[in-house]
Amino acid sequence: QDETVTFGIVTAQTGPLAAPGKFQMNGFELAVEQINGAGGFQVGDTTYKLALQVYDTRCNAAEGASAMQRLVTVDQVPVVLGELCSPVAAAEGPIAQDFGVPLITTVPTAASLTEQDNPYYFRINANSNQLNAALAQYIQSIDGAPLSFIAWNNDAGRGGANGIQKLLGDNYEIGYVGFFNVGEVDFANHITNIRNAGSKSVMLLMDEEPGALAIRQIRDAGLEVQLVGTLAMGSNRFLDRLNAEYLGGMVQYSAFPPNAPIERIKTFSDAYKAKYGEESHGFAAQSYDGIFAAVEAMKAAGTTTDPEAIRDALSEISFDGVIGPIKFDETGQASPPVYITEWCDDGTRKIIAPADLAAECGAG
Amino acid sequence: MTRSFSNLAALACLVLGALAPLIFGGQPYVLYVLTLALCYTIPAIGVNILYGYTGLVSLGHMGFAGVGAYTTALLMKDVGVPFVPALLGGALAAGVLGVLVGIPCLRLRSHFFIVVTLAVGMILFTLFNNLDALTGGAEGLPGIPRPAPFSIGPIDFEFRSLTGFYMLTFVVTALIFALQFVLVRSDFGRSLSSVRQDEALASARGVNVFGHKLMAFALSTAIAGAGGAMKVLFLRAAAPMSFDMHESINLMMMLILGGAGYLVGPVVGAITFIAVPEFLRIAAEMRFIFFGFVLLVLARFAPRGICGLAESAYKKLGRREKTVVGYS
Amino acid sequence: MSMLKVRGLKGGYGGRLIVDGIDLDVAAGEIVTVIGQNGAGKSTMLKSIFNMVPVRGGAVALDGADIMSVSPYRMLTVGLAYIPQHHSVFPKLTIAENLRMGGYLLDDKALLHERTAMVEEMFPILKARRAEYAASLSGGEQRMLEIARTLIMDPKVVMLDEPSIGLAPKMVDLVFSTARRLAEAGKGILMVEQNVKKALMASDRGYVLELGQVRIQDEARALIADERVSRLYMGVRG
Amino acid sequence: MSAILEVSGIVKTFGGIRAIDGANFTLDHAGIYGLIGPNGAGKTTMFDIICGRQIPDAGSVRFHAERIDGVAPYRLAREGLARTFQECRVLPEETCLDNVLFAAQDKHIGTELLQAFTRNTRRRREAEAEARRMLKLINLEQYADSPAGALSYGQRRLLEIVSCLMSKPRILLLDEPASGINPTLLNTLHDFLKEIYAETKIIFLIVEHNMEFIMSLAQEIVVMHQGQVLMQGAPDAVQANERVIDAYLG
Amino acid sequence: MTTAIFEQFINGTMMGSIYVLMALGMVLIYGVMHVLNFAHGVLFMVGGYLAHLFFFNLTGSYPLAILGAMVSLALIGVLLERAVFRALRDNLRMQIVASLGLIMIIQNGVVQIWGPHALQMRPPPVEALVRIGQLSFTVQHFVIIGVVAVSVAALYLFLTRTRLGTAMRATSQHPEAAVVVGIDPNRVYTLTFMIASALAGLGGALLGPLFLIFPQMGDAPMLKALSAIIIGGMGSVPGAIVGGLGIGIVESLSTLVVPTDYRDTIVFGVLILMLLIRPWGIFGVRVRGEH
Ligand SMILES: Nc1ncnc2c1ncn2[C@@H]1O[C@H](COP(=O)(O)OP(=O)(O)OP(=O)(O)O)[C@@H](O)[C@H]1O
Ligand SMILES: Nc1ncnc2c1ncn2[C@@H]1O[C@H](COP(=O)(O)OP(=O)(O)OP(=O)(O)O)[C@@H](O)[C@H]1O
Ligand SMILES: CC(C)C[C@H](N)C(=O)O
Ligand SMILES: [Mg+2]
Ligand SMILES: [Mg+2]
Repeated sequence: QDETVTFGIVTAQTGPLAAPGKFQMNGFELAVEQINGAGGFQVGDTTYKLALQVYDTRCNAAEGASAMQRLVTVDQVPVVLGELCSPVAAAEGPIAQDFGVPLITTVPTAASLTEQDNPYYFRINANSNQLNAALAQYIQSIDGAPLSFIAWNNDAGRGGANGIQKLLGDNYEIGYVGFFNVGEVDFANHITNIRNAGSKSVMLLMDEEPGALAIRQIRDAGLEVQLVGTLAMGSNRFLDRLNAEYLGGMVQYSAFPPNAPIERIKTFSDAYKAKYGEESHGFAAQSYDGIFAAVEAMKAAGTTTDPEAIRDALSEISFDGVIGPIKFDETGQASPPVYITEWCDDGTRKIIAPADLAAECGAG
Repeated sequence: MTRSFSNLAALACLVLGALAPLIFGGQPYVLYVLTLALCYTIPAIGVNILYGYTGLVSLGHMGFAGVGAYTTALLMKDVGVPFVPALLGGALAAGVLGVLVGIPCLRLRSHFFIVVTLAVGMILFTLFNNLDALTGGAEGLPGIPRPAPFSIGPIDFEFRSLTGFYMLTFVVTALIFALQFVLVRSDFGRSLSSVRQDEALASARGVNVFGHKLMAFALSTAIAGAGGAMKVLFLRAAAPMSFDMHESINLMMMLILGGAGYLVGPVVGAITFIAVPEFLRIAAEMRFIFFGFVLLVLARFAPRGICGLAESAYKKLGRREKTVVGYS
Repeated sequence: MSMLKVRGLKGGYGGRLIVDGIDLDVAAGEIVTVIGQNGAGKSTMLKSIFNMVPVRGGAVALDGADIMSVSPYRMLTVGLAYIPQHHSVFPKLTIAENLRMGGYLLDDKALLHERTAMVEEMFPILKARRAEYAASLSGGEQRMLEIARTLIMDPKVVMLDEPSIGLAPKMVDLVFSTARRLAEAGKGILMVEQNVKKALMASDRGYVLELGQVRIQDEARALIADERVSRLYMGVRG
Repeated sequence: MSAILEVSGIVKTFGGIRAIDGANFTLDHAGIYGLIGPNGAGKTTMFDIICGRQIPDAGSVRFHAERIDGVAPYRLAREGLARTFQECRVLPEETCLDNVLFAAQDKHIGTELLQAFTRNTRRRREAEAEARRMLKLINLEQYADSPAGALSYGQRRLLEIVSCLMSKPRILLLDEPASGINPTLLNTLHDFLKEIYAETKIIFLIVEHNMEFIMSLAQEIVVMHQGQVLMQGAPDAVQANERVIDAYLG
Repeated sequence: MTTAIFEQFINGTMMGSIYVLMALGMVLIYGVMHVLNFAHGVLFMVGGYLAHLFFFNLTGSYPLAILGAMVSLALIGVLLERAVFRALRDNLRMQIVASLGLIMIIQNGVVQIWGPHALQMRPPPVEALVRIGQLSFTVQHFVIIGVVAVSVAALYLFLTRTRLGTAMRATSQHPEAAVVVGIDPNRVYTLTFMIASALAGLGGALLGPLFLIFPQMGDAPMLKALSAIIIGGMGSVPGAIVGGLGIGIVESLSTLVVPTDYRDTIVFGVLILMLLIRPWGIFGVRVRGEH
């Protein structure tokens, strides 16, 4: 007779971030399905099935905190995963600490989240410092100055644009920096400014939906610039929104190139595609790995109910997730690789960084 | 509004509020939701003074709450100011901004004033979001400390635990509620009320309409500032999204739903508005659809808010016929 | 023959009966005035006849046909017109547009033109200022416009609620003489007035309303002569 | 001694309309004054200007030799200038008693706030007794605790007048107090105003279309026509004046 | 710089046209019924989704899709007026509550039906480009400006030249008098909601393809339209037109000189300034009795 362990999930099911929330949930659900499909997981002598208790946070700090509170006190889950928005994670972290329940976030990027001396806070995805470092390094390797930005006026966009500028240093010529609110879709004014600034390259720090629109508007306006995008822009879904001629030559960072010739990525991508009928997504992969991190920690701790022990185990674990090797440092931050991929003219992608994982068209 | 009803309701809220930790001691989640509701009750009281009594609509009040919130948070986090002066500082900052906005804008006709408050709210949100160096920008401001513990004689007070912080929020709310009580029952309150009912008449009777509006606006923004401060101290993180236009509109809704112009309207409204969606969490993606229907039903059947509904029930119960209104 | 026939009319707002069983008749060609203390229910009575109060009962017939269940906005089609106590012109429509709205229910364009022409002839000022906003008219002229507007539908009975309120003495005379002209044209006129003496002098018959019920009804001349009526309702000291 | 109220050369236009076109008149001594004139003559606008609700385009208003045109209404009210409105205004949600009490209260924000924290129940009770006495004078005492919005039209007018009196004005402007009021009740009002005048000798300026009422009440009448003052004089003289008859009385 | 100004002027006019459509609907509803319909933005959004549905699943023709969206929205408008707003006619407070309730229901309902991801549709006018010098615009830009201009003209003629339109204005000015002359106010209210909703639907069907169709697509236009009707003088149709266009153009041009993350600050700052200078709105007239 099997026991069931319930993980708490905080995510956006409604509101403006419901779309990325969906990817996150897909990752969680795929992991649960696979684990349960394989008969569950073994801790000590007992086999456990996995269940999720999901609460909506709408990217609202108060809602996130309420959901967190409810998970740790009413549902009494041993571990909580998820979240999309950094400020919400910032409100959830202290509750995790108060009640001694580990919180593993899988999407928020604000670097400050793992700088709060909160031993119960873990982050599986790369934070903005890590992402920015990889991007800055790439940008310095090409002849892209002056560089312009179009970025979401939220945690991810502002964090990226400001961070990369800082890393590039004062000597690097920046053309124009434009922010837009989530939900805005008219980039005409940014494009005008980019043209005026004579930019050679443009960084797009946003999700796939505005991203596709921005690229189309940039190309329709006849701007010949090197485009640099985010992980949301290296997918077939993205290609569907545009067509190959718009994308050729564009590069983007990626936490997870779905077609990389790496076994674990292939397996994940295939499973994802089989279940959801579309190409997998970085948020899904990060979230998928989050579940496995929690499960691994439970196995190592030998308990599914003692959050304290699970936390200790989490800080020690080390395993290969689909996004890369998972190991948390003393602040609770993992260091998955950050990839740079480039669109080929035929609508496939190649991996150009990190150098040791580089691969040809069709691999990104 | 009958006084006996209002007084009774106020008393009931006070007693229930004070006893909540005993009643819900074993249910931290309930206590949590109550604390959050109190954090919204405070700015809702501010809006009640402004809208319920003076008749001015503000769609940017959470912006002022945000000013109080960030001021208090930064004072405590970066400067190390203790709780009480920091809270007062937050309220003061919001109130001063209220005066600065009010002086040019309160002379505008009422619906223009609405859009000005909307605009000010948007502008404040933009500042919270964009002034990365000061407010932490869009990534939010994590790590806001809770008030330091202290002891009076043998009794220790601490605010890290849920119960401790609940009691603190309760005391702050009760004080502000008392302020509301004293103000609206005074000559000042009567003057505000006259401004709402008929500005021309009020000024013909000697009410400095602008002055009274300004005073009401300043008080109300200062109170909102205190509420915002309590909210971020409770969440221990500040985020621009916590003070955006949607939150401002929600605040207005809370009051209307609870009953604008009733002493306990803000309390009832905030609790309803916070608790119902929490209760609906079980409905997952459908919860705001359900909540929307709840709002439609309330709008239809509680035209003067929940307090209005309760008041008519109370009157029916009492059946105390007052002077018969009619012809001679 | 009675043109407007009201029997046992009751009306009020949310549970309170203000009008409590009124019988009243208006014949073609006569002016009937209703008087009473403030708050006696006179306005409410007119609104009840016009089906504009939430609670009502009794019977109302116009020219023999039962109109109890006719919606207020259909009343004009059956021939009953009503001019409320407060000004009711459309302030930011031109005078011509106001008249056009008076004929809102008229689909026959030719007839509309004919009636508009007739009304404009009756009130020359309306023709002279037809392109101006109604708000630019003086109080008395607005009353004229209100009356003119209802005439486009050629009603059988016109009800006026305190037509003289706020009008200069000259204007009051004008309004009452207009009422007389309408009566002479065969319409029944039902007025409510606080300008009691002048109104009764311009009327054929009168009713005294008290607490929502008819107390006295008589020839207008007889009412003026009645010592009690003059003391209680006309302010004659004695 | 200077005049109590002196209106000189007032001009007020709205868009193209010259509502007041150089009106002059003076109220020299205490008394009950009438202000009459055809619809649209500018009477209400004149009231609005005297009370500070409208600012004249030209001209001046002096009250005891002090210029008051353009001064905010609430300041004038505190100086003892009270008025009623043509469309009759009361606070509909307050009880009649509160309406009267409200008129009497000191409305300086500072005083009000001080009062909020230091309630003086004795003074409040005194004011209440006075208010009830006033309500009784106009037969409204049984409505003291009903909301003013539930009163009939005439009663509301009476309440408005009493409220004004309660604020102990030095001059009271009444805009058509008799309109829509039953003649019998009007007699009560007539006597009441006379009584108050005899008692307090405050100045009344009354706009009225009811000739019987105003002619028997007022000692002096000002006639306005097309924004100007046509004449000023005793009631008899006014009623006999041909131009007045022509423009107004008919 | 002049080309940039020209480019932004065209963009601003295009967005302004959309605001005008929204503002006209809101001003009609406000003017006639005194309802501030915050739910107008979600009707706009539904217009986008329905256009998508009609385009891909039913007709395959963009003009027909627009028409379909407008007609469906007109019906939805009728339904909303009858089922929700009619009972709240004199209760401004509860109208606000109800419209927020509607926003929650419709916005989340759309996510339930179509999912949270933004939809895209690319009818021919969005694909085709017009080149002016070194600038290029989609044909849709001009389609939007043109369609809005025609709709505004049609609406204006309807309001001033027809019996029903005059009745609408009459009812807005004096509802009681409207009844007295024989206008059925319920019919006018239903008609008003119908027209306003259809205009919102038209807006969504026009803008959706140019950009994206997603649950929050109506939020910003609603807010801008609200501001437009307020600066236009609340209840004035010409005011709504000038206000909407003005906001669109100011917002676009402002981005040439200030950082875009302060764009709303500029727009709303200009708004506040304007109100301080002309406290009665652009077209509002000061009327006695208002304060
Ligand atoms: N809309 C309403 N709701 C509730 N009560 C009302 C309403 N309108 C009038 N009343 C009440 O009904 C009674 C009669 O009012 P009505 O207006 O019919 O009086 P009236 O005879 O026309 O008086 P007046 O001469 O002052 O116009 C009054 O006591 C009034 O308070
Ligand atoms: N705010 C305003 N806007 C436009 N016109 C106005 C305004 N106020 C008054 N008027 C106009 O000014 C003129 C004088 O109006 P006022 O109300 O003073 O007349 P009145 O003598 O009080 O008339 P009544 O006896 O009918 O009350 C009228 O033509 C009126 O239409
Ligand atoms: C797409 C968004 C959910 C990104 C998220 N705000 C982050 O912090 O990375
Ligand atoms: Mg009446
Ligand atoms: Mg007047």
